[in-house]
Amino acid sequence: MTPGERLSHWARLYGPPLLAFSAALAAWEAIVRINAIPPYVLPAPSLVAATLASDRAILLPALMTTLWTTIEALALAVIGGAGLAILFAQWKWVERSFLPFAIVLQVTPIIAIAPLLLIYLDASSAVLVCAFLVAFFPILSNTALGLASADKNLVDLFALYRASRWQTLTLLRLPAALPYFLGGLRIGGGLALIGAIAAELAAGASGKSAGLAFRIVEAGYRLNIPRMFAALTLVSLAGVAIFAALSALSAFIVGRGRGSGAQ
Amino acid sequence: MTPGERLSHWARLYGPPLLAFSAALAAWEAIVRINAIPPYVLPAPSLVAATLASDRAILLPALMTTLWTTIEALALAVIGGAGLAILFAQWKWVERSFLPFAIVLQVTPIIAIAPLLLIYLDASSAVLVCAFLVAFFPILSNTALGLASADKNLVDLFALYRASRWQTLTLLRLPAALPYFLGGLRIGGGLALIGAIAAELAAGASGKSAGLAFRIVEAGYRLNIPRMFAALTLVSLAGVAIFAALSALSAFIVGRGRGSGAQ
Amino acid sequence: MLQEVKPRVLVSLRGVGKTFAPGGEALAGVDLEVRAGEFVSLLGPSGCGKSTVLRLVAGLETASAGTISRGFDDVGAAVGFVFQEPTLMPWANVFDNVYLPLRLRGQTRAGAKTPVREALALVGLSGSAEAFPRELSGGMRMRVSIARALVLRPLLLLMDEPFAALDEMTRSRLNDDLLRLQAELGATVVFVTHSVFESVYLSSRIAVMGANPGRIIAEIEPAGGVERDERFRLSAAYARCCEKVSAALRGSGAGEASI
Amino acid sequence: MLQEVKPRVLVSLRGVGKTFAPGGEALAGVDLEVRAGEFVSLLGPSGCGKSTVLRLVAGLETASAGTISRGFDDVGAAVGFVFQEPTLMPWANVFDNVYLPLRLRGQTRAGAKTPVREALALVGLSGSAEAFPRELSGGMRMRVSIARALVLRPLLLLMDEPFAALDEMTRSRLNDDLLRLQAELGATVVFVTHSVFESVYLSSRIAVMGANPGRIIAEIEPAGGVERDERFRLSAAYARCCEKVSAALRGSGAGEASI
Amino acid sequence: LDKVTFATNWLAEAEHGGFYQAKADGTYKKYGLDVAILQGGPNANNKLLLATGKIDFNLGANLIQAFDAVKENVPIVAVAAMFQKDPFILMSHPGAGLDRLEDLPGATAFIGKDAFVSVFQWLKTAYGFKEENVKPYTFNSAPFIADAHAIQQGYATSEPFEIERQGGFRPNVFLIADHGYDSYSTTIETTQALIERNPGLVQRFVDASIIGWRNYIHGDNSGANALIKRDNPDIGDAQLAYSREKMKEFGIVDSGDSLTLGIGAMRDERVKSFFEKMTQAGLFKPDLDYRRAYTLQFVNKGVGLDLGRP
Ligand SMILES: Nc1ncnc2c1ncn2[C@@H]1O[C@H](COP(=O)(O)OP(=O)(O)OP(=O)(O)O)[C@@H](O)[C@H]1O
Ligand SMILES: Nc1ncnc2c1ncn2[C@@H]1O[C@H](COP(=O)(O)OP(=O)(O)OP(=O)(O)O)[C@@H](O)[C@H]1O
Ligand SMILES: [Mg+2]
Ligand SMILES: [Mg+2]
Repeated sequence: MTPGERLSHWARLYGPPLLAFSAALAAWEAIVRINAIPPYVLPAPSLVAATLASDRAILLPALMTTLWTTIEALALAVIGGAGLAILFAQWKWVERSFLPFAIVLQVTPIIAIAPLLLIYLDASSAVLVCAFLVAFFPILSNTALGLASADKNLVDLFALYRASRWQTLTLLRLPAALPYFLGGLRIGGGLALIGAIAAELAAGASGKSAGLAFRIVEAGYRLNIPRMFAALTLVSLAGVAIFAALSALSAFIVGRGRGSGAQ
Repeated sequence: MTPGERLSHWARLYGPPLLAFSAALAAWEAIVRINAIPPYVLPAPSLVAATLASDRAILLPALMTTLWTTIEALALAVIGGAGLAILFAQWKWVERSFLPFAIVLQVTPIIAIAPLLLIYLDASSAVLVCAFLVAFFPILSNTALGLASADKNLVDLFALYRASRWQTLTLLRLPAALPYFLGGLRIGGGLALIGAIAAELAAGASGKSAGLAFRIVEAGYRLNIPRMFAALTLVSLAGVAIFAALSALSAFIVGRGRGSGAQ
Repeated sequence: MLQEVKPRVLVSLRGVGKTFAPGGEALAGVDLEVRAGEFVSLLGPSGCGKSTVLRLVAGLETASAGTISRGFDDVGAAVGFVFQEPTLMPWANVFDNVYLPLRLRGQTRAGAKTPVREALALVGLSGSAEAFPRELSGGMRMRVSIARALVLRPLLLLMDEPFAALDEMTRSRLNDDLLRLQAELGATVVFVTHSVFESVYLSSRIAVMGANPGRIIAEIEPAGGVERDERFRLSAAYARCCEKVSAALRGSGAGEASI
Repeated sequence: MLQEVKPRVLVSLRGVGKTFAPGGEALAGVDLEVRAGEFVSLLGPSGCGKSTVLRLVAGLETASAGTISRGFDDVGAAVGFVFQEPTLMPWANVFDNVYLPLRLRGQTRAGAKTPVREALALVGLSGSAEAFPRELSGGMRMRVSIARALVLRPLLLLMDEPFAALDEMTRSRLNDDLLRLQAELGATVVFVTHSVFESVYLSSRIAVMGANPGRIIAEIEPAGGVERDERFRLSAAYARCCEKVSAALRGSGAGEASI
Repeated sequence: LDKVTFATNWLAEAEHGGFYQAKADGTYKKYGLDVAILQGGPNANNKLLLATGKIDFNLGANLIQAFDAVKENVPIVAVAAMFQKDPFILMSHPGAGLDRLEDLPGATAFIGKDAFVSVFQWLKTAYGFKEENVKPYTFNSAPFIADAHAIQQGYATSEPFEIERQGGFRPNVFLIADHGYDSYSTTIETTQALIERNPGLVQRFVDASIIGWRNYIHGDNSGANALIKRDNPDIGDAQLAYSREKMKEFGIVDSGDSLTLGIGAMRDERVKSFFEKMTQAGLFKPDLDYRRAYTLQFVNKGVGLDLGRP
């Protein structure tokens, strides 16, 4: 590609989203200015950006706390979700015995009893548990779907060659499940983040080691709505970054194995 | 099948989960009794069951409120998620322009700014919006994955026969996406429920029209931990019921079209 | 003054090359002209690029070099394509799979009943209209795919080894049916096969391809204007032509590898 | 006292029936015995149940009626199966696909290099070891599948129309290679084909199947003890046998449907 | 020094000032105590930490929760009441026809869940407030500011300050304690077990805290404010000053009985009166043995009165 072609390629790829985003921001700014909406109802994006810059000393450490929780929760969700899916695929009776527990764990709003959790765990562990519970099920569910999607004829082939359970898993079911798993991972990434935020709201630490959720609530309490939006913007940016990173990871993994997934 | 065979079939199918569940409950009861754990730290399952029975007049209406929110949120998530996935599949530039918004919407913890939502919406709409936002992304993501999974050769065939965009969608991409969509739906069902609970925590109404989250928080304030667990049990049961219903729906839909998904 | 009026050119490939990955040329310098009403067979060793040529003709692949011009889109001619694999919709039964091309043209299900039934009868699957693809044998799936290509009574038929998975009797019956249909419709056929006999029996022209890179190494015209029937199969012209095609194939580099 | 010692029975089907869906019998009353060292071909119209018989023999399908006994598991004989479709792992390249059976037996990749290379050379794919299935032509995919079945040098080979997608020259070369391998290994082969010529050339016994329901309607033994080579192809015995098989096939109900 | 942990009910603020004061100026140390102050938060339930023995003392917001503890057999006892008046207020926009408490029941009310299940139940019976009008208050006053015809709950010492700064108007403030809601507030709670095992320790903590409160309200509180700001960096000096000002103005800490009995004072009659009001509001059954919720063993001893009042 010539530099010119590359430029137009990039423009075609990133032009529309950038345009759409800029348009949305401009509209927001305009609405706020024209209607003179007070900042405690809806701050203009310019004000949010200014706050982001001025309050970075408070917001960035909070972002780190929240991001760290998110990453830990996602890692646990991957291990727990994919691991459970694999166990389920190996032994039907394990699935029949433990799938109900997995569902119960997922749908039980631990967030609602976060105060109780604090009896047994410290605040950051409680947050981690809550965020994990929100993120693990999509990974479990999608991986299970993927493991079951292995080509029936290939399953026959493996049976014929007397492949062990383990071999069938590693050489056939896992590669077949990969695209599904990656789809679940992309869902789980975002969920781990909002799970972390929701859990911080319910059980998070306050003060210095507090995450972004606390900063949002605190700012709301102080009616510092621009800071609230600045914190929110950081969360959104973090979420988009997580999604982009996971998408890139997916593309890399699938690209390496080429043709993975569809023939 | 003879009645005897049918019985043993059912026993094999439902035996393990029932056994596992009973064992878990028995262990819980035993631990509470042996260590004489006071009910305000951890109530025994028997006490929770008794509370469930005695407080049903308070808990059941709250369950209905929460369930209704969940169902509405899930319905919106299906329409929004699947609809957006379809739009994305139809026009690449729509995807490129709006996928970032979808991600931002998903990862922005609206729950954290639920108080502000109350400026524009009443409490139940605010809760609905939050629950919707938690549930819609898995459906969007999985449906998009499914729409893209259509057999390349079949896509060629449709192109060859000059199928319109709409025809390719309805006759090829949608049927191919069905199993993925149903997987996303099962994930979304549970998420709509915990989304509803989390949103009720953040912005939900109190009093007569309150959902289960309020009852849980109220029980917490009033130190009525057995009722808290009873409400929590209801949520879990509701979640399991939603999952079972969606699984049955999946089985029915896939069964009707037989062979759908894998050849 | 009498002048032979040549039928118009439907497809023409000039110096066409196709490169899938940098370094590996699948096709190079392919020249091929297909005129209306012709029955052109492509013959050549496995992997020499026959399917690729067919896909290029159909416009499903773009050439890396050379030019392709098609004359069938503007006349709105119906195209039928039998892929090398059956390519059926797994969620639809046999009837619906065959109904697909009609459905895409807005035909109602009721109106499609007769053509679909006829197409299924042609391939001997009248009894399996309600079956789903995964309940069919390999050969039956391929026959569904053939029925789907024929149901539109297309003016251009592209067929990629359609009969390879069929027994010889079904195959030869379908050979005759295909010729009859072609004559009825005045259709043009581009046909990939590995059977020298089949190609000679069916074709008005045979393009023999060679490998590395894929190209056309010979064009042979079996006796024209002769009725295709059992008598033709026993004729000396037929045997001679088969021998000629086989000789051309031997020069193509087929079957050269060994332990 | 000299007595002919018959080789032991590897597989025996007695009165085997197979019903997939209530009402439709795919197979009924199939009796078939395969002895060690035999080369048995299954021939019959499309959809008559050849693939099903092969899958029953391999134990991939359970019979709805009758009994199947297998003598190969207890001797630990290696089994190779070429499915009717290539059935390759899309995420693995050609080398890894062929390496699979060795890998499942604990062979290291380094140790597998020689046998995999040999198997690929046999099917003429030495140059494509690094390619992925979707980059191959239909015939090449099938050849990978054949290489995978041969790489174990199996004692029982089940092959479902392995050569249908190959050109005649590759096909006839592989015919000879297959016979040579069988002789070398003393292997037993059960082979599905639609080619009468191929079956007569290859087999020690041909089971001709009929449809509705699938059953064996004739067993024919081509001249035994004769060297399989070009001379055999031109011999009168060969032609007679082909005629006999064709006649049996004509009675099987193949190709009966029509427009 | 005896190590004890005291948990508050919210992020560090002036409403906890006395405890920080005792820590900052060495009063606790003088009484042989090494006190760690554990901040509360929007969703913390420190009462349960107290019940399970993870902490030694807890700040009780009002007596309702103490009665609840009796009802649920949670062995928690209130041993002192640092606030004679509950700072709970209702606010309305000035000039919107909501200038008297009697006007408020018809307005949209932003009420938090904890207030909803306690004070608001009494407001219903006492003044005819209606549940239908309630919208959730989640410690964010923006919805109230945006709706001129709404009312909102708050703390006398806290919300009006930010509302005045951000909303640009001075809200009408109704201190419910002055309208018949006679709960004690900011009680010190501990377990029955600790009272029995080590009453001396409890007494020392109560006495030191009383002195801390006396000094926070009437003395130099800059040391305490520094500690508060360390725990809760977002709180500003203006807010802290405003809170102390309001505590003085409304006599939150020091008024009525405390003027004679000393800060922390409690009397049986007042608890009884409050319990009866709550019974009428339907929160409790009249036969509840509410006396188990508190003890007068550690208060009414005139501690700190000798320090005088500036
Ligand atoms: N899974 C299945 N469900 C229902 N019917 C099936 C199934 N598999 C095979 N059949 C039926 O069984 C019959 C025999 O199938 P089989 O694949 O054995 O045929 P075949 O002889 O191999 O044909 P071909 O030469 O076309 O491959 C067919 O009529 C087919 O429709
Ligand atoms: N998507 C692809 N990527 C890379 N290489 C490809 C791709 N498709 C085809 N090829 C290569 O192009 C060549 C021609 O393939 P093609 O399918 O046209 O062969 P063919 O003549 O139809 O063979 P067969 O008789 O085996 O079907 C092959 O060498 C194949 O490896
Ligand atoms: Mg091909
Ligand atoms: Mg078959």
